Amino acid sequence: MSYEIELEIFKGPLDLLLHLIKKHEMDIYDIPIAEITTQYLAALDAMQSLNLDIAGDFLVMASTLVHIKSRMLLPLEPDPDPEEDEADPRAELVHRLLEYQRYKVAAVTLDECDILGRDVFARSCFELPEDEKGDAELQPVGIFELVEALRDLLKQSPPEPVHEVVRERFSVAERVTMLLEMLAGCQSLAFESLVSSPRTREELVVTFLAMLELVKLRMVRIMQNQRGGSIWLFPLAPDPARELPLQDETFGYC
Amino acid sequence: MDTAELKAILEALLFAAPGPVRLEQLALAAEVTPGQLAPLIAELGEEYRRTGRGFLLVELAEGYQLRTRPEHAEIVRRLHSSRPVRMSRAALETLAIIAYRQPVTRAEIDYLRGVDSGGVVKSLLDKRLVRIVGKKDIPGRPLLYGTSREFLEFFGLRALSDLPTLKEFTELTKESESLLFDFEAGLEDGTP
Amino acid sequence: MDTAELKAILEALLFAAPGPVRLEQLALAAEVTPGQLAPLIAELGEEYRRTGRGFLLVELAEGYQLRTRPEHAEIVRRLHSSRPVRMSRAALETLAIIAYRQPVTRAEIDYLRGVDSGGVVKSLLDKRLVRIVGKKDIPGRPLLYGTSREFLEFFGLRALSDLPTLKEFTELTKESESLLFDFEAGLEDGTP
Repeated sequence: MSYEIELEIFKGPLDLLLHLIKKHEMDIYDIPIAEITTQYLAALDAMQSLNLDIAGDFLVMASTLVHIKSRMLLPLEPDPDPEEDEADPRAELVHRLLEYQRYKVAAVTLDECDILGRDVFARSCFELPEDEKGDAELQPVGIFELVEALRDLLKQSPPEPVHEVVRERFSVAERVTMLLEMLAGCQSLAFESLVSSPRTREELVVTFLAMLELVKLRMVRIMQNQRGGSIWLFPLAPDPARELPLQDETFGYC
Repeated sequence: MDTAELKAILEALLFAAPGPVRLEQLALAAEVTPGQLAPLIAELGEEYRRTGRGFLLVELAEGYQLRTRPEHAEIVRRLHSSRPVRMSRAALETLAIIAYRQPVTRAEIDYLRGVDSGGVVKSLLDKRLVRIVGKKDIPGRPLLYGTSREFLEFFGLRALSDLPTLKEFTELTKESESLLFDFEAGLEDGTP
Repeated sequence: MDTAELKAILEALLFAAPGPVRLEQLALAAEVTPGQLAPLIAELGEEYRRTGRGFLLVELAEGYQLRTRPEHAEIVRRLHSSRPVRMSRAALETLAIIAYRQPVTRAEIDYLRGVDSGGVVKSLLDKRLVRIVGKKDIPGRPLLYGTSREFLEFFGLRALSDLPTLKEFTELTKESESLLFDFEAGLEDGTP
């Protein structure tokens, strides 16, 4: 019975094998592979009868054992390469078992440390508020936390895709036509006077673009007396050769 | 248990307590009666005052607590302000989006996070973890953000290609997350 | 500033710090040179040990911290009314492999343990005891894992070089058997 209960604590096939080898006092360098295979499979049976979920890893090891066993049964073939030692089919398994034992013992050594929160306690200071401002040095963060932050973000249902459709109230082409009309009867115009009040950002931008287009088309010259001062528009004589139908496409605003 | 040992225990309890502790609680933990402990608390408090230790034992409405001396306030504050700060959740999220979606615009970051990220992006730019890598060829020509060389240094990466892909992560987290720890008093409580 | 006052300040700083503090930070806050402070830290640590105080001054993770004595663990826990932090054997084994073989891939861990370790690695990442340190330059570029600063803090180590030497085994030792027996017995009565 105790044997069956022990089964629950095996952390994996290597663990179980180590246990079986010790229990039956086998020589690790000369494991009786037939016997250990029988023992191992019996252990798996016992686990199954206890309705323990046998992880695939245990089954992989079972097939490894059977494979080694079959290789040991084969007559030794004449070595094609005498330089190379005929490897014992068990060699890798022995190596793995010894290596695993190292880390099992290392795990115990770690467990013997004075663990924070178990053996020793530090002051339970409350966390200082997170600080965005200032040039304070940042604590190191692992890349894992970065990815976890992204994953969490992506897990939350993404916000409803909202497509904001703004009705276009001003077109550059319309504004160019309007500017030409306004300039037709005067010597010069201040840029400010072209924009209705109260100004909207959109109207301001479109008017500005219209002005630049007129400059490009050599229909207007602009002047500024000082930095930050008013921009003045002066109409120029239209060049008939360059006259084009004024559409948005003409300017590349689509 | 002798008095010296009981005093050491009392000190340990007050030291590790997350807040003021009542006499009864202390006695219960130390497995002595409150009557045995009360004079020791007074003695310990007197000792701290007399020998000029780094902290005092104060009695508050809710119990006893160790506290640094008022005259050391400025020095303690100096230590706190010089300590590296933890990156905020918002900063981490924003940085993650920039790292994985670069080059990316503010609008895209805001959309993914569902909140305005202007302040956070600014702060990441100030900390040089993020840099402006260009302008997007769409109306308005918004700025494009990407990570910096300092970003790689901060996370100990050789190159951006060292960033784990989300797929690699999904594989890691797919496993049943069994209870591997009892972490009631773990890193969280012990060392914030 | 005289030595006694500087010691009191040092104690106040260590007492009020939310985690291990580096010598330079302590010196900066106290407005003295690290050279002036270092001998005082040693003296203070020695004093704590000698006079049987409630806490010890330990050097870990490139800094200094006050911590309660291991012999008071149970009493302090009683006050916190928390169960002790326990790590499962799977977690400890995985941590040992990562600590000693770092940087190491998931495939190497799985091979050494003989079982799939994805869930355990994820949990260790969550607890910040383990971190991703890059990708291995082999086909598939698998992630490489290593231990974190929190790992050192958690186990009370100054540096990775403080880890006990990994024992080399040429046989299945009686020593390991008895060690493991005690260990497993301990686990059985502890784990829920």
